[in-house]
Amino acid sequence: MNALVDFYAKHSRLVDQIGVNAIMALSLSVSLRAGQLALAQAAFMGIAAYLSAILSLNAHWPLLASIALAMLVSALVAALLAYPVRRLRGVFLAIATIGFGEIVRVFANNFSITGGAEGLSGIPNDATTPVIYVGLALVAVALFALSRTKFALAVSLVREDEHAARSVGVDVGAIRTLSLALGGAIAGLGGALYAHSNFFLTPADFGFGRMEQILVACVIGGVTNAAGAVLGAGLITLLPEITRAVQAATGANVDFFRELVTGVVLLGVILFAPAGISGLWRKRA
Amino acid sequence: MIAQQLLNGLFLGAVYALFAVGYTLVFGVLDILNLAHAAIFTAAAFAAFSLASMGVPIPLALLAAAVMAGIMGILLDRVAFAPLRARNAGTLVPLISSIGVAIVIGAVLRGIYGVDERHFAIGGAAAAPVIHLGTVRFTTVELLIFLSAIALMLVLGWILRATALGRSIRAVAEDRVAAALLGVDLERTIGATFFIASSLGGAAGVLTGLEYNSATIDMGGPIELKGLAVIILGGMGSVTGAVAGGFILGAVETLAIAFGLSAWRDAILFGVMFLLLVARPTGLFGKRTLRAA
Amino acid sequence: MRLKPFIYAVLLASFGASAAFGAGGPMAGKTVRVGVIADVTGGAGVYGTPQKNAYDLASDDIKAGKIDAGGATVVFDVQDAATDAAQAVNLMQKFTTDGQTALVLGPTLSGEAFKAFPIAKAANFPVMGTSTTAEGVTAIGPTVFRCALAESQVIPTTVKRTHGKWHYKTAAIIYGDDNAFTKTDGDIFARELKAAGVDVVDTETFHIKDTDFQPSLTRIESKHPDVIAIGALFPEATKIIEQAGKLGIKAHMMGGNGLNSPEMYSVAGSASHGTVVGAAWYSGAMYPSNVNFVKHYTAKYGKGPDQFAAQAYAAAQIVAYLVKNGATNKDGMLAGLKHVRVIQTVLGPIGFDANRDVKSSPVILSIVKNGFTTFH
Amino acid sequence: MAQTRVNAGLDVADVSVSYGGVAALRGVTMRIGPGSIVGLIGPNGAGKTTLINAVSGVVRPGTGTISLGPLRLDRLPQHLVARAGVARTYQNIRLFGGLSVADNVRAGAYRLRSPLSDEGVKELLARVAVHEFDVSRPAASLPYGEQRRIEIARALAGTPSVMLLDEPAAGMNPRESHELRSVIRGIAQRGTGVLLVEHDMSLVSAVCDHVVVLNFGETIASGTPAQVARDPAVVEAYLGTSA
Repeated sequence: MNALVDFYAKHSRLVDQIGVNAIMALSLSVSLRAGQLALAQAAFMGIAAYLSAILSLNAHWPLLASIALAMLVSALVAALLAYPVRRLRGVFLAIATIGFGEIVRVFANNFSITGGAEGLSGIPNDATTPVIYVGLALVAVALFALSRTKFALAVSLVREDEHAARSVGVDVGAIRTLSLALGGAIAGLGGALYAHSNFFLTPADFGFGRMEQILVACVIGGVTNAAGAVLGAGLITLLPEITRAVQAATGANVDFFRELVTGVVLLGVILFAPAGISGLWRKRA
Repeated sequence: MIAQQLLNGLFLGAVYALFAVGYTLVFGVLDILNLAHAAIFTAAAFAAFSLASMGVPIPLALLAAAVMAGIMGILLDRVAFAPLRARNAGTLVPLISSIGVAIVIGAVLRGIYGVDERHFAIGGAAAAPVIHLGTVRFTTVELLIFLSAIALMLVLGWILRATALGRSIRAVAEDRVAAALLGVDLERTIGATFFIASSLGGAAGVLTGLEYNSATIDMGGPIELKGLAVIILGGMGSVTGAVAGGFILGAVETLAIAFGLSAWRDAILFGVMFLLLVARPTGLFGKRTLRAA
Repeated sequence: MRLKPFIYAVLLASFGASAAFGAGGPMAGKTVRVGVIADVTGGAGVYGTPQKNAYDLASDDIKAGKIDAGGATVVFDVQDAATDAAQAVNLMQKFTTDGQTALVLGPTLSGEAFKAFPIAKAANFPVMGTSTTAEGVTAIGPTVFRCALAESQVIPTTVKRTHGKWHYKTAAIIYGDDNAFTKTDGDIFARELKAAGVDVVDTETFHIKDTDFQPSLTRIESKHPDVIAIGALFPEATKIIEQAGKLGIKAHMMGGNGLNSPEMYSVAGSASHGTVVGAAWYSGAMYPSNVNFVKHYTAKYGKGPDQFAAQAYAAAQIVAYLVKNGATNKDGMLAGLKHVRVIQTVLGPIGFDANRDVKSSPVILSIVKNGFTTFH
Repeated sequence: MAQTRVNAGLDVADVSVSYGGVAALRGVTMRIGPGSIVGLIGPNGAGKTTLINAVSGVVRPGTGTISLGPLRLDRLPQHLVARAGVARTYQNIRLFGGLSVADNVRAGAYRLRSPLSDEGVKELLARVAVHEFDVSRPAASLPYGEQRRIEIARALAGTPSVMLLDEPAAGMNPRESHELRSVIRGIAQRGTGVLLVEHDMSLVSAVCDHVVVLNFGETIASGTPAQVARDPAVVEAYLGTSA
């Protein structure tokens, strides 16, 4: 127990980062499960992060209220984005949504309310570890509950074959919009928690690099189940610190060692476990 | 000013186009986004720098670096894509493995070259003799870079149109199964596609390095995303489209700045791309039907 | 623990070169650990690597007695944050909770500092930024110090001095709008130029890592400004100046700390000559420790130091000074930093003001062939 | 499994469809009453699949109406046509390949209020003559003939008023094709109207009450299988070329 307390005292930030990254990976998994390669999660995260931070800083909203509104707005933006991209699929959808993310970032850079590139500082650090993990647990429970509904069936039908899904009465457009909005709401939660556990926001926090991180976490964990997303986020968040420890232990005093190991691990996981880490575990079970 | 700006856009667009044709070729043939393309672009710039600093003449260094990039492309395919292709892993998983390869290439380059920006001994294009033409000015090296990019794209066009390899590539891009039935050696054709695409990407890297007299580990970052915009503008998988898209992007970027909107440059760029995708999901030259993920 | 009293003296004598105490100093046998967070890899690796180099050199110099740390062993535990704010945060937590580290230097970027320094503040742990020059960094808390001159301390003097000499009426500003450092440059140049009665005829922005500035420069040239103010770090600044030369732009150029790198003249060549750079450090300054620093750094790494390296080395000199005066843990460091008046460093004599910002005067430099000279 | 509404039969009235100016259907009229089996035949490219697409809402008719009792279908999006009780299969099977057999059948009941039970799944599979196997297998892993029948089971799961079968016997062996006759008769016996597009004339003759023959998008004959088979226009346009 003492060891655990000591570990937490030294690594609470890392623990929090894993929680937030896991929420982000889950948010992406929602649209991936509907077969929509929509890569705007970092943008939704950013919108929610700035909104909740501004609500706290300027309007002194309590944490939960600012999270709730940020989630709502983020879901709404996602639902609105679904309309113009309704005809796009696969890589086309991916690129359009990446473009949307870049546009959001440029706006965050140019607006004075976001502080532009100089950032927004002094955000209350009130998203503590319990808050973050209660949020993660709620998302996981909600997704699990949803997995037994008709909505989840429709989502899997849309992923498998949109045309055949229509032929059994699935409103494909509505399911796509709903899954994007649900992913947006979860990304909104992740963004708000990020803002309230990092003191400071800058538009660069929500660029293509962030999107890549979320995507990699989600895919190497395994898209199709919640545990996978959490595992993937855990691995991606821990990897820099694990490689740091390995580097210290082996005395591999070269700057590029950690980067190299990260790339090799990523490649190894994806080549030997294309269904993600959770897929490996499932196969054996 | 506008004449000079259009010329600026033209020079910029030529390198964008050269980078994007390789990007789009791989997409056209394999339906995957190769996010390691920018890493190979960077590796080639460094290779050319090394060769040039050993006294190899620049045109020869360009050629050698492009060939090396092509070989890297073949290796990239064997390591990151071929095993997944054999398993029908879809479009998402190869995207991730290409990110993995990009990280590895970056780490190796960092190991070899460190973090410092590398400069060619001959100096950048801007330092070369200036040619005045009416109200516009450009340098001899800028002109040579522009002409090299155009020449390489013409060579690609010729390969695709007039050679047996080109016919195979087009057949595989059209319908992989049918091409195999017609006797096209799929793996060989895909390997050749990666060689061509990567050597063009590598040449774009060398020309970019020469143009700005700079090779850095992260020089591929900006062009990676802009390259996506280019291939979307032109229509994914369309080589003609990628060339047109490159020049359009160069023009949009330059004109956005010319009209005093530099702060909004990237929003305009991606906004144009987004609107075009919404209005015409297959791009300006794309004829392919939309694909599911 | 009670601290023994500090000797607050202005050490005009060469503090670094002569080993006043050597291995047998008052702190002999003691080991002090200093945590360093630097972006050795990633996008900011080009700034973090010179910092790492400087700490390695300083570590050697302390061992060799060239920097006097009272005979103590000072360990600079340089950790790479890989230009990832999350890693900077984790490192800050690690250093502030490991029970061994006495002070944290870095991180490299202001954006990382805004996330990492509040952790130090909460732990009442002393930290010192060496390159985090954005406004508001030291305001984070009473344990946050900075030995780097902020742009707000450098650029006003730069504008005043250049205006006094060139008497320009119009100016254009070009700055990076996606980075706290260069955005601050742009804002302060705009404010100071306006205050000097200069008409800012055009403002252009770019993104970090951009390479082609010709469209912006072409637009600037069409407005015929007398002077161009550059808010950039050296990788972009060299290209701006080189391309301005090609476009035949004759306006005077000036910039801030970001331009204080040997790359400016070695890369941009003759196009850079005459560019005025307001900075915290002059590589040619004749302080003995600076002369040695430039010489040894160049010998060890094959290229001259830039300002990132100089400020990191100065931080190491400050640490050595505090250690020599008895600071071996975080409380000692904090108390020492609060009481420092003036320390001789490669940046010249520096101290801290009431806001824990560095007290020092900027140097205004001009680029000449193969180097900088002071601007008169 | 109660019907969700009173089945009044499907009426196709004077329907025309064109693709980019090329007419694929011209003034086609037909009725598929409850419990009746209507065959739709014609040479390749005659417009058979276009008619199925028009009825199921995939393409919108240029003129004419399609109605299910009082409900106009021709202006509804595809998913609402399906929800109204029009089910279909595809010439090239479109199962949800990555999902299990059971989930594929359950998907067919999407329009109903309550999901299908495991027993319901088994019963439906039995009705299409799929017996005794692991319903948790991915649908794509099954042999072609079985996939065809599972697609029919999926369509049946929604208790449709009208069922559109697009070449259900294609790719089936003679034994399977023979089994299919009783499957189709069984569907009609429960009151569902069936539109059967098929090349296998023995199947059409065996199960259909009424046959419509299309050529170049137009109805060239209709009647009982025997009447149609004797029609000279049909012999010339269709039977003559394929027999």
